[in-house]
Amino acid sequence: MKALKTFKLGGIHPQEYKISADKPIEVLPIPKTVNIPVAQNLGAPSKVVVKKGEQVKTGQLIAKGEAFISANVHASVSGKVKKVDEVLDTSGYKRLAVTIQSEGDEWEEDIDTSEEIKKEITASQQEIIDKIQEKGVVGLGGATFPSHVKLKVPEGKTAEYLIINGVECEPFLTSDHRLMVEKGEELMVGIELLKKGLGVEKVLIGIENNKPDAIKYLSEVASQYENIEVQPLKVKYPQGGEKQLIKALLGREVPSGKLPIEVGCVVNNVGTAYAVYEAVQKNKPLVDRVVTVTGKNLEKPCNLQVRIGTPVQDLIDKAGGLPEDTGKVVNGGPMMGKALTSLEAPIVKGTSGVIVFPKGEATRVTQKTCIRCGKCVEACPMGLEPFYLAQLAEKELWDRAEENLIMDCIECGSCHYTCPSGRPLLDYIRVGKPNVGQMIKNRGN
Amino acid sequence: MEYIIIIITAIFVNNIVLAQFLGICPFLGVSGKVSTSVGMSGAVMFVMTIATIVTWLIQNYILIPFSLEFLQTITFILVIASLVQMVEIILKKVSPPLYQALGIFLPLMTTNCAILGVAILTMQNDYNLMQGVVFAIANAIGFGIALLLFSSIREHLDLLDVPKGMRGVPIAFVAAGILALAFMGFAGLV
Amino acid sequence: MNQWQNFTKGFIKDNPVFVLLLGLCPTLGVTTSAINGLGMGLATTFVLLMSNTVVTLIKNFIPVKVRIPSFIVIIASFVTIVELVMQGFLPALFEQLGLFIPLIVVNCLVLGRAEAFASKNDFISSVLDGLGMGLGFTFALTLLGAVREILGSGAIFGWDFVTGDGMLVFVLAPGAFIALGYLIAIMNKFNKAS
Amino acid sequence: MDKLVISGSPHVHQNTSIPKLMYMVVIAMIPAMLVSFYMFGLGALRVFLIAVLSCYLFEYLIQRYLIKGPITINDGSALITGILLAFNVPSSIPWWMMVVGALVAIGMGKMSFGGLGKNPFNPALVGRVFMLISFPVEMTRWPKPIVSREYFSFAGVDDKVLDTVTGPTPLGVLQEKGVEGLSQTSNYADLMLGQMGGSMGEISAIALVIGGLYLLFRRVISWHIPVAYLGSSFALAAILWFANPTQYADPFFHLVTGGLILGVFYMATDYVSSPISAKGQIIFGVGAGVLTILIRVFGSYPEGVSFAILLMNAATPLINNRFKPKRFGHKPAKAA
Amino acid sequence: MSKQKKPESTFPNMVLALFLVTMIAGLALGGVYVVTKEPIAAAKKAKLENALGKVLPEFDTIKNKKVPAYNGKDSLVFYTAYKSGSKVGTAVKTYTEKGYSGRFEIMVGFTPDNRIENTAVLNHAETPGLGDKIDKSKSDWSKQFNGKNPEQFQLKVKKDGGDVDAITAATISSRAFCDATKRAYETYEKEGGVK
Ligand SMILES: Cc1cc2nc3c(=O)[nH]c(=O)nc-3n(C[C@H](O)[C@H](O)[C@H](O)COP(=O)(O)O)c2cc1C
Ligand SMILES: Cc1cc2nc3c(=O)[nH]c(=O)nc-3n(C[C@H](O)[C@H](O)[C@H](O)COP(=O)(O)O)c2cc1C
Ligand SMILES: Cc1cc2nc3c(=O)[nH]c(=O)nc-3n(C[C@H](O)[C@H](O)[C@H](O)COP(=O)(O)O)c2cc1C
Ligand SMILES: Cc1cc2nc3c(=O)[nH]c(=O)nc-3n(C[C@H](O)[C@H](O)[C@H](O)CO)c2cc1C
Ligand code: SF4
Ligand code: SF4
Ligand code: SF4
Ligand code: SF4
Ligand code: FES
Repeated sequence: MKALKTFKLGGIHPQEYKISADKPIEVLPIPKTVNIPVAQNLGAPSKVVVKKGEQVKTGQLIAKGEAFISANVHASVSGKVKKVDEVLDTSGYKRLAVTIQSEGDEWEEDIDTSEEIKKEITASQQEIIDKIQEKGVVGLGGATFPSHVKLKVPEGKTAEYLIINGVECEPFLTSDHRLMVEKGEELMVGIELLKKGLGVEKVLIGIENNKPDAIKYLSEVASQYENIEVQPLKVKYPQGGEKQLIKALLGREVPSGKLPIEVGCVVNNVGTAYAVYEAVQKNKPLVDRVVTVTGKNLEKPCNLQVRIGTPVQDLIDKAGGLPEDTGKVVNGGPMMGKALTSLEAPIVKGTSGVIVFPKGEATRVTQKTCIRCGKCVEACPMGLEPFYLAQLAEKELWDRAEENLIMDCIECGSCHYTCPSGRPLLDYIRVGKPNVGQMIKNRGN
Repeated sequence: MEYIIIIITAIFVNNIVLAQFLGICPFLGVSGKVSTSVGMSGAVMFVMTIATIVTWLIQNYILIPFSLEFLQTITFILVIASLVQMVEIILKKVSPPLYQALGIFLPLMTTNCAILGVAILTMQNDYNLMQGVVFAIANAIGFGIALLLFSSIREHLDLLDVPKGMRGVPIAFVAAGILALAFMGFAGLV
Repeated sequence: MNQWQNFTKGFIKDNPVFVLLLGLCPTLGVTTSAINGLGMGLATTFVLLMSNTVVTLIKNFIPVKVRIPSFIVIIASFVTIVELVMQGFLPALFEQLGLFIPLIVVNCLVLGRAEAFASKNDFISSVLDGLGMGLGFTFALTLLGAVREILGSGAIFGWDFVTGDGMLVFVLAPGAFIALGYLIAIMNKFNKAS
Repeated sequence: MDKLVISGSPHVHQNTSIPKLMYMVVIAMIPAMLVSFYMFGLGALRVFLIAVLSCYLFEYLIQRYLIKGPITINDGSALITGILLAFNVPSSIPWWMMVVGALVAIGMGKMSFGGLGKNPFNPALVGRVFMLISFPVEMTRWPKPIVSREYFSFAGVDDKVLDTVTGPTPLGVLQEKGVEGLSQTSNYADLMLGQMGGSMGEISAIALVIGGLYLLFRRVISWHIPVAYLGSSFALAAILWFANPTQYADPFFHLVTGGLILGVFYMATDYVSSPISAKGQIIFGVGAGVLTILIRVFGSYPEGVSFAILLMNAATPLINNRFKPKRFGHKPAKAA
Repeated sequence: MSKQKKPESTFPNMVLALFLVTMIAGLALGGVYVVTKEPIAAAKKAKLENALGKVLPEFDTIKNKKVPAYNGKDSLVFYTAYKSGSKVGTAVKTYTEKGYSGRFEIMVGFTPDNRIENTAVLNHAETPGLGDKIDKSKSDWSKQFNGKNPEQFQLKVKKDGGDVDAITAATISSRAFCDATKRAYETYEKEGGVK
């Protein structure tokens, strides 16, 4: 057998625990209330356009993205706006959100809610981009970057490849996997739309080899299209990181501090492609997404289609309730996700999973002294020296941290994962990055 | 061959700092940072070579012919002190970049016993002028190597939490001692 | 500062070796035994005392710009005197101390005291400072020499109190660094406590 | 429900720890340890016990009374230092010298810098070289394997017997008598199995290689330093040998004698005192290999491994500054 | 503090001050030099005579000459000793480059019947506790040379097939000592011994 492609530098292979991989996507019933934060995307928060007491329909615009990098937000249920106020978000910060008391499920008229797959593409390139913007589509791979911005290739650059990220390299998570297996046809249409929007010819879909059913099925579907190729990849974290994915698929290296377009690529998550399909073909805004609810001791791990704004508690109830010995609940994957402070926090556009950890695995081991074993360096996919960056951050030597490329860190956590001394390297680096960023900014002025 | 022996002896076997104990103060004083230690080594090489040439000429054409060897110490130190002044003035005019690099280290040379020490050792060893020059350069290289190794060790130690009692000078000396231990491996290399 | 302090500060509080870190080359170079340390210390003390004395006497007759050259000439003269006298009357010790006698002239301790103290203070203070610093230097060298001799040769001032050898490292170069490192650590602790 | 635990990502952790790594190194050293017990008998056991116990004791005392920090003697690193120190001395070493060596290794080599992870130099080697230079007579008197073992007991042995049961190491013979001297004394099978004079842990190349392969296989160490070290010393020895086989010993001889294999797998690879990046480790290995052979062939010490590794330890911070890992998204030229 | 006016740093002032300082220093030094000249010469002579006295039988007059060494680059100094006009022995100041710490010099005294009367180390930098045992003040090792005729007594350590017992763990110094002695003897032989 030919060796599978993957990226060369660094990387780790944590235990996979894809326990919900064969659970079909179920639709979670509409919650009683939703809290929809208005700043769900990377970039500027959007401006709220509804008032307390107003009656809204599902899919109605409730916050408008006005800045260049920002995105529209839509009501995910129909009902009455109970308040426009700050609520605790998934990471425990207060954020402005629109709370809606749901009543029935009445959709905006122009939204096509049928199951029928609409393959024919009628929209022009500009119309596709406009639709994506209008319907609030953002990247569902985690960074929630507004997708319409990505489609506008900057002057002087050309996009050569559209890369669809079906890697799902984080342990536990299976939402992208299920989407690929169940919605292959729609996905392809979404990809075609993105292709047209970007004006590129070639598409590569990267999928890790631990999802053979998805690889097989998507290859079949893709064969009906031109220039869409499914590329199986060796399992290795963080292959889903766009820089690593491009390296794995094409051998190209995105230069430090630059975007993928520098090497002629645009990367989109499979969830994003699906959302694009819905936005353009069905006129449906991004009001729901697939979320994996999982954990070793959870009674019924599952993949759920969830309205944005649904409290995490609802999802966990659906999965059989919180086990006795729960120690930690994480929003996102175990490598990059954030620990939840409260189960009342709402699901947002960027939530790909909710993972429940038992007590024994919730607390970190006490950190010991660094023995300079170099395992973190070996693991770092960016070729950094995490132990050294952590030391520099600890001693607040920001200029040396910058020289040693602290800003290149993609916060994948591989370093912390491997460290035999249990050093929270990424924590130190996270403290360092804003300081270094500030220093660079001050220098600019 | 004879020159190679002089070079290897001066750099490794009888390293000026680690075995002969000359130039310890700059060794300790400027070894906190790698960048300054490079500048210092450059300045030492420059002054040491010139000083050896000039003192050699004085020794062999003035002091010995007139039987004034007992004035060696006083003439050498005056020569070195004025030489340093002159080098400073000339460098400033002729090569500003070099002056920029070495400038702040030059005044320290007057009280650097490595310079005077090498000049005196050259006379004690009865070297001819060429041997003296090679000897001076080799010693400067030996100084540079020791300083470079040592400053990078110290820079490394600065990031770690050395116990309070040992922090700073004491641990620097212990590290220098271990470095000197390691250099003993070169014994008998020539 | 009273005169008593001018004299005593050099022993512990401002010890030239342990605290000010001056004159390190001879400190490391000659202290293979206590007697060598003592000899070197006394030679340096003589130069220090005499140069401080002369400098404080003539300080008012020397223009500022030629201060340093004049000091160097004065110091070098006393060093040469020490050299000549030792060569004539203590040839064995002179051979042991070797290169480090002429090097007293560049000992930053000597020039440093002339420049920083004697050229600014009155006669009595300068003399006491020179003597105190010199004796502090002597104390440090003798102590280091004694430690190295005890550990390295199992002897003190030439008197063998154990048969056989000690840990040879301490009479060699690495031992000088190591012993001084730990002595400074101990002195630091001592200074902080008092 | 209790409060949820909050912590930054990642939320999963590989199942390793410092003691686990350290004990794997200890396991890797067991074959060589058994060989030394077989060859040198009770005398060897005596030295091992003294070395290990003193290392533990000094580490404990210093942490407890001088540093006054947490006590971490159970992390296994003092055990490694103790074993390696014992590996590096002859089994006839007087007990108090071994104690001094342990004090120097742990006290000066390690704890003075702050303990595990802080020391720029390999503690066991600091102790060993200190002993070699302080006690040159006792450190270069090598009991003959098997022949000597009945003479050694826990009490040590008296000087009269010593002279009859000690002999030179193959490298010592090389130093004294040159290549002809060797041909009478050694055959390769003996050298590989440990039938030669030497320090306790260095004699059996085979036992050491078995442990080394185990470490590589368990990924405790990476291949860079061992391969670069072995390769460069072999290459340099081979060049000299081709140039003049009557003056210089053949390269295989250099590989299997002295402490080369011991140094290559167990001491040059010490994480704390060796470079981090792959490139840096290769430079380190090549430097150590070249220095080892230079010292053996041209220096006055018959063996150069300890010095070579210590010298490269000294260069390690510099190497770490110069040779960074391959950076993602930077041109290779710039990374150097 | 001292409000006294210092001389301005004008050029004449500076030159004058420096000149005066140097003058006085020079005079003082000259004085000390004159005073110590005698003792220094005496000390040097005493050292040489001391060494000669150790390696030669009693004598009253010394004549010295330089002789090129039979090998090596330097020449050796021969001190021929006379008592009441007749030769009683020759001391050879010889050297070796092979010491553990490089070069050292020794003096070897020969009696007219070509035996080694005695040896003395003039200077060395061998390791204390090891190589310094070549010096009589540290050990009796070098006494084994006394009274030996190098014709019968091979000046090599036993390891190298000679007759000299090496110092334990200091073979290198022992070898070097033999090297220096041999150089003295061979040169002495070439010169025709005590003619
Ligand atoms: C400040 C900023 C500006 C960006 N601008 C663009 C852009 O102009 N075009 C584009 O295709 N992607 C752009 N991106 C998106 C990135 O390519 C990337 O997809 C996004 O940061 C999420 O990546 P991640 O999930 O790997 O972190 C931008 C991202 C950031 C943070
Ligand atoms: C360490 C790391 C791992 C990632 N893993 C994945 C992944 O497995 N799947 C994915 O779609 N995006 C992943 N991302 C996000 C991608 O880098 C990239 O932002 C995304 O694919 C862009 O698509 P989107 O804008 O449609 O979200 C990861 C990012 C990082 C930094
Ligand atoms: C620090 C140190 C200093 C040494 N000094 C000398 C010395 O001055 N003279 C000498 O012959 N050997 C000296 N040696 C020993 C030599 O390295 C070598 O082991 C010895 O000469 C071999 O001779 P052997 O066969 O008598 O043991 C010294 C060794 C060490 C470790
Ligand atoms: C692969 C490996 C090799 C080691 N080698 C040594 C060694 O040569 N000497 C030593 O004292 N400790 C060694 N240790 C133990 C420990 O890392 C060492 O004591 C540290 O230098 C103490 O800070 C080793 C540990 C590991 C994991
Ligand atoms: S890391 Fe990012 S890409 Fe990989 S599975 Fe998690 S969310 Fe998906
Ligand atoms: S978190 Fe940053 S430093 Fe750590 S491995 Fe990932 S990229 Fe490297
Ligand atoms: S993995 Fe941990 S112990 Fe090893 S070098 Fe990195 S930070 Fe240090
Ligand atoms: S001159 Fe004095 S202070 Fe300067 S290096 Fe030499 S001894 Fe040290
Ligand atoms: S992904 Fe946010 S800083 Fe890199």
